[in-house]
Amino acid sequence: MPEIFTYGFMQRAFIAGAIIGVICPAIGVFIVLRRLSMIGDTLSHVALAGVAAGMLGSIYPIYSALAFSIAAALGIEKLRQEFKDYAELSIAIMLSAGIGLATIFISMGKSNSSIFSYLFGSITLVNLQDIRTVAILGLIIMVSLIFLYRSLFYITFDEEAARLAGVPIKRVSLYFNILVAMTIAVSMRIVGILLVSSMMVVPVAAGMQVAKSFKQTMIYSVLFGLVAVLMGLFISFYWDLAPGGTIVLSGIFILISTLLFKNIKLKVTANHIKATA
Amino acid sequence: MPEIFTYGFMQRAFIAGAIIGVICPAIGVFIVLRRLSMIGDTLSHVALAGVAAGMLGSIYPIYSALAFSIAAALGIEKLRQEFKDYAELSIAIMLSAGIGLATIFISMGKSNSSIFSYLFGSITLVNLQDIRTVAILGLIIMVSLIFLYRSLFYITFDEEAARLAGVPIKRVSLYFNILVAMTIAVSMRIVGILLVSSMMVVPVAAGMQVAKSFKQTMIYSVLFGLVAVLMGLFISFYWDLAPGGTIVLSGIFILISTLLFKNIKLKVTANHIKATA
Amino acid sequence: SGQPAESDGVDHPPEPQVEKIKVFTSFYPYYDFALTVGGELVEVTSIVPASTEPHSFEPTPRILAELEKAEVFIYNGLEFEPWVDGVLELLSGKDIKIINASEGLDLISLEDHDHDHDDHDHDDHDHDHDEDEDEDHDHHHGEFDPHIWLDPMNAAKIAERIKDALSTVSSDNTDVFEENYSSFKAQLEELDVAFSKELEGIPSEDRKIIVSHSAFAYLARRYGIEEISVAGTSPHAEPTPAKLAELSKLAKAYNIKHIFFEVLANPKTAEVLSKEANLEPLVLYNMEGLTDEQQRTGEDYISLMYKNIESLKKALVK
Amino acid sequence: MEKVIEIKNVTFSYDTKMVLKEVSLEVFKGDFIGIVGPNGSAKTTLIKLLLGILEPQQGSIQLLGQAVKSFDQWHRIGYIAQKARDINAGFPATVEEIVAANLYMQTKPFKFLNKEQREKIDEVLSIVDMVDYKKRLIGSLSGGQQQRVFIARALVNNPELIIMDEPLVGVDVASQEKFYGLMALLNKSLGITLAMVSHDIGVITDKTNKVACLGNQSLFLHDSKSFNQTDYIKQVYGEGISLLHHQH
Amino acid sequence: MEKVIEIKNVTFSYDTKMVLKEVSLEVFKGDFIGIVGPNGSAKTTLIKLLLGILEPQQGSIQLLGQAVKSFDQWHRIGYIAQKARDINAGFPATVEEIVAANLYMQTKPFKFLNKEQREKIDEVLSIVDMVDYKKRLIGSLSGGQQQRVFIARALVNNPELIIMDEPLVGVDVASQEKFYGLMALLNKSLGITLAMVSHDIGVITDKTNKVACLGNQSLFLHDSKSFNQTDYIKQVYGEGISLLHHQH
Ligand SMILES: Nc1ncnc2c1ncn2[C@@H]1O[C@H](COP(=O)(O)OP(=O)(O)OP(=O)(O)O)[C@@H](O)[C@H]1O
Ligand SMILES: Nc1ncnc2c1ncn2[C@@H]1O[C@H](COP(=O)(O)OP(=O)(O)OP(=O)(O)O)[C@@H](O)[C@H]1O
Ligand SMILES: [Mg+2]
Ligand SMILES: [Mg+2]
Ligand SMILES: [Zn+2]
Repeated sequence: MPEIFTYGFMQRAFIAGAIIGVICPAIGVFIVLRRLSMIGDTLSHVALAGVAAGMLGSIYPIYSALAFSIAAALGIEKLRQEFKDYAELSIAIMLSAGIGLATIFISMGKSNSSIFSYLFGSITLVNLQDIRTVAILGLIIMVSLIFLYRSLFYITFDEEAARLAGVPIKRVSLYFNILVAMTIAVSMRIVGILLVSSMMVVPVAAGMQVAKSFKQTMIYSVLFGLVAVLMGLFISFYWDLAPGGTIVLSGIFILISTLLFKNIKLKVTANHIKATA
Repeated sequence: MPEIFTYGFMQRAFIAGAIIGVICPAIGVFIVLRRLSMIGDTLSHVALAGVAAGMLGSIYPIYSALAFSIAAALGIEKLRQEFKDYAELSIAIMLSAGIGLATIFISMGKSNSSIFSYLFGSITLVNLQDIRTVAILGLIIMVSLIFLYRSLFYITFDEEAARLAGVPIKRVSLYFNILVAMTIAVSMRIVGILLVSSMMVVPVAAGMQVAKSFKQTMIYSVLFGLVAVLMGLFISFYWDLAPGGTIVLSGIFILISTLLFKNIKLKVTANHIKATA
Repeated sequence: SGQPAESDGVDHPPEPQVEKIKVFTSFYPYYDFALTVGGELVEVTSIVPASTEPHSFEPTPRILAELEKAEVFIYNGLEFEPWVDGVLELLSGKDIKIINASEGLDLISLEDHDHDHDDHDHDDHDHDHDEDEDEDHDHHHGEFDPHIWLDPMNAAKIAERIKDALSTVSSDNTDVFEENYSSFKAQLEELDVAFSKELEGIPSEDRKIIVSHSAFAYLARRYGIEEISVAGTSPHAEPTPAKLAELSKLAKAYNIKHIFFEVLANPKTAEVLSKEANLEPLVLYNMEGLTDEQQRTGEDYISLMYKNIESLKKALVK
Repeated sequence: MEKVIEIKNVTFSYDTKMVLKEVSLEVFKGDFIGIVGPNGSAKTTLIKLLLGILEPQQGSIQLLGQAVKSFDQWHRIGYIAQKARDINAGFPATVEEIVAANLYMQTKPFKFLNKEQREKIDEVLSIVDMVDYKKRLIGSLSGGQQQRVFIARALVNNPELIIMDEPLVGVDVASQEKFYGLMALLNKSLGITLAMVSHDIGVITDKTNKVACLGNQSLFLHDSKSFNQTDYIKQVYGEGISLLHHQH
Repeated sequence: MEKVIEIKNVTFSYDTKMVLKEVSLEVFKGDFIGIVGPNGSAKTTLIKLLLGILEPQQGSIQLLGQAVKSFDQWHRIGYIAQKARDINAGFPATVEEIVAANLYMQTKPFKFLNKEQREKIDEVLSIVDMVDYKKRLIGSLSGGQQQRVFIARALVNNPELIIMDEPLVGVDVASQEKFYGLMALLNKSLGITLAMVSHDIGVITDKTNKVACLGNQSLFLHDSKSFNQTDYIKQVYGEGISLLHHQH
């Protein structure tokens, strides 16, 4: 057995990473196509406000963070209706509100430096309990996605037409938003916010480069997500680098490869046509 | 003179706030309409990577932060061409890359908790030197915006058509991106990143609710930006709250007011029509 | 001194004849020191309440307005409080005694502190930090480990400067401050002796502790302990897997049985290592802040330091 | 006869601008109604009201005997929007996936498309001559090709009523021909009710049995046979304008 | 005569799909050329090549005597895109602001519009009958109204060559009539060269002097007078299809 697998924490990292590497891109495809790419970043800042509020009100901070995140996700949906043509604006507004509240709560005292420990996890630090949580979350998400696949696809492509085709758009959107908020609030504490929010975006962007249908986009995104996690963990272990960052940069590396691959393919075809024409 | 104006630091806060309250929404109108609302957040995270890199390479961190921000702004522009139909995706990718690098650099040691001090300023702690910097930056930005107003408007509305109308879109985009990166990198250390990135978005969103033309959007956004700063500083002083967060929440308050105002206006007209019809 | 009743100045009936000296400190330890030295003659305010996470902390205008009336201001320096530059500027030119606690102390540079765990040559911890080759001040930012207050003798030096400052502000009460200071100093010396004595006789190869975040370099240096930290001085830095693996190997190699974590920091690192290398977790207080619990039970610098001795003893005495 | 659409005294305004004033309209099962009128005469607005996308300030609208507000049988209605082509060109979905999406009510969550459904998709795609493009990404099609995909999507559910807002915009002559052939088939043989907005007055009066003229906030319903195009043009656009398509 | 457009042996493919093969075309000053062809016959592609939005894999293209690659006098060319209406409906700009934007080359950075320019804007807006909508937000206009604004925008610069990709899509009859009247004026009196894609074969052959037929990766140039519509339809779409607009 190679050294990397002899450590319990690395074994756990591989398991947790594989789960995150599958669920985040799967849910991320819908997030990106709904133009909510930055929702991870926003919800994590809102969660910070939630933790601070929990500390102020002597509520268990994880609960208040979760409550804040879900409220924010619903708020974003509401704002999205006001800013139909600029979906990402609703995210930016919620981000501002989130950090604004967080700084005020923090300056009101009580919250201490442990506030950040509620936000930052690390993939190498997960324990069995964490894996169980992530696995359950993953299961809920995967089942929901299979169940909602068609309706989410339609809503994402064309909300109006989806409504007319009989998709209960309000309910589906609501459920999806809660799912996203839960994913972020729960898993950021376990594997770190960087990993969750990046995994929702970077593999999807890479997948969109090579896919020739929506289904393929889904498959490639998940595949790239998995590869990024595995590659990142290996590199991180053998080159002594921070695991979260390394996984994300592996994802970026995959993305750049797909971009190059696509552009080179275009060039080659062009030359081929030139040569044969 | 009311108590609030007797303090030198409040006087300086009002001056710096007024400048930020004008330049950020002015530049923000173009940012929001180009669908880059989250660029502030992304560039600040990239700047963090820059600071960490500077510490590793023994370069003065402010310079490396600025260099990283500008490189990121240009990278976003490049990615935007690959993801034409999902402009905000380029922002999300750059954010991931930024934090990814930052965590790796930070874990490579040397840098310590002081790294964050390069990102956070506070509007109540600006000195005369800071005000001079912000004022010069503000001047550069305002002159640039007046100079580029027409071309930016056209590029933002319809890039292809702008090119055909003779707008040098590459050069204008480049210059604009550098301007944005500079604004963020320079002012975040002075007044805090929260203020800079929120002021670029929230007043613009409010302005878009009431404006009836592009020019009005510009005017209202700046107006709302100014009001948010003044209101925020007053409230922060008299209610003893963190100034940055209070200013941002004042902006959010203005935004919600415009949204309500608009919806109520619609309702009233509707009822009026019902009554007279 | 530093008993619960005293550390909570609010409980005292106001003594009308004495105008209390307004002292502002950046965060907890200096609050404790100032209150101990000043006693009933001072009114101490900690700007960062119970050590809120310092990097996102923004002082409110109210506290800045009050700060303008301050007579003494004490802060740590070494970039520990990012907002302090602005505050100092605000106070410049005012008639106020400013104490930069880290000034004049023997500082530990972060570069030395960046342990190379492959060669464990302890002697390099005894080298003289005064020979500070690098005088380039442009380049000063964050070069030194800021956790100075965890060396009791540093605490004594800082307390002395607080005493001097208070005496200048209120020369009538010099005697009181002198007296408070000497009793505090005595306590600190007692503490110092306790540390040395309790850890006496431990062979140098056993004087190794693993901590979750590197906050104990000064304490470690003073008592000839080697601090091996999982994360750097930035609490957000993620431990690398290689580092975790190395630490677990080290723990086995040196027969280390315990890992220290701080109440205010992420306990997960400690948890993982304790599993991986079979380490028992112990708490070591860094006093960047007090928890609600600690405030309620009236803990302070001295009492928590004694708890640290107990923990260290448990880990080091085999 | 069964009323498929019933609009009663509907008034609608955008902000302060009234675009429809006490408009009424009845469409019966088997009708093919053409909706004509100058740009900005509220044709699209009328359709959006029909579909519940907009709500009238006054009056009532019923679809298939049910109030639009509480209508929930949208799968019985096919719709082709004027702005259907305003989709994000980068959206990674194939023609087939988009058409299949409209089968939402007929597919169980965990099931793939069955053979019958796949055949149905092929059928509607061949009606619009796009079977060969089944696996292509929507963004890689020409403007007219995209429009045809949306026509196919509206047909896939075997709707009882099809509402079309300028469906033939940018569609080439041969396909238009084919489309009208299909409409006649649907309308006459299958009894499907059709409502279609068009600027092609000549063709629309020829193909439909009723024409609704919009203009000046009002709606006038004509029988197609008695509908006099030249009169209409004069009335709506003023004297001196001849019907373009009849000039050459 | 002066060549306004010169396409020589141009070949273009999307990915592996060739859509134009060794196509050549010359358009002279004063020509009004119609470009016709079924959906997907590369009409829009040809225009994008002309405007340098796409680059040919082979062959050369010249505009006003200059290679497109290095062309820099875009203000001499007006363009109405097929997708012009795909603008963000929420963009807060008025009709006037959008038309004025095209005056970019004529306005100094720090100057407001002068009287002459404002009059020019009014002029082009009245050509498309949209003066009353000058202060309206673009997103609050009907589909056809938006299209008219983009026509006005193309005209505001007094271009020497106007390239139009289905500009009349969704525009009502009266405005179409008016538009063709204007085109005749621009073309005949002012000598402006026009190139226009349309599916309205009947009208286009009537109004233009040349017709370029696209199909099967090739381009055939006809003189409008000798262009036989029925033959064309048969040739391109096959037998059995009659010209729709001539049916009734
Ligand atoms: N969202 C809106 N806000 C304000 N006014 C609007 C809005 N949408 C449409 N209008 C106005 O309402 C009127 C009717 O618009 P509608 O889109 O229904 O016209 P239409 O008959 O479909 O025109 P077209 O033939 O151009 O498609 C127009 O004058 C238009 O300017
Ligand atoms: N971005 C693209 N990627 C791949 N193929 C494309 C792309 N754009 C167009 N095509 C294909 O190239 C061919 C020509 O497209 P083009 O848009 O030029 O047609 P057109 O003649 O303008 O059609 P229409 O009348 O429908 O507007 C079509 O078969 C289309 O599917
Ligand atoms: Mg319409
Ligand atoms: Mg086309
Ligand atoms: Zn610390």
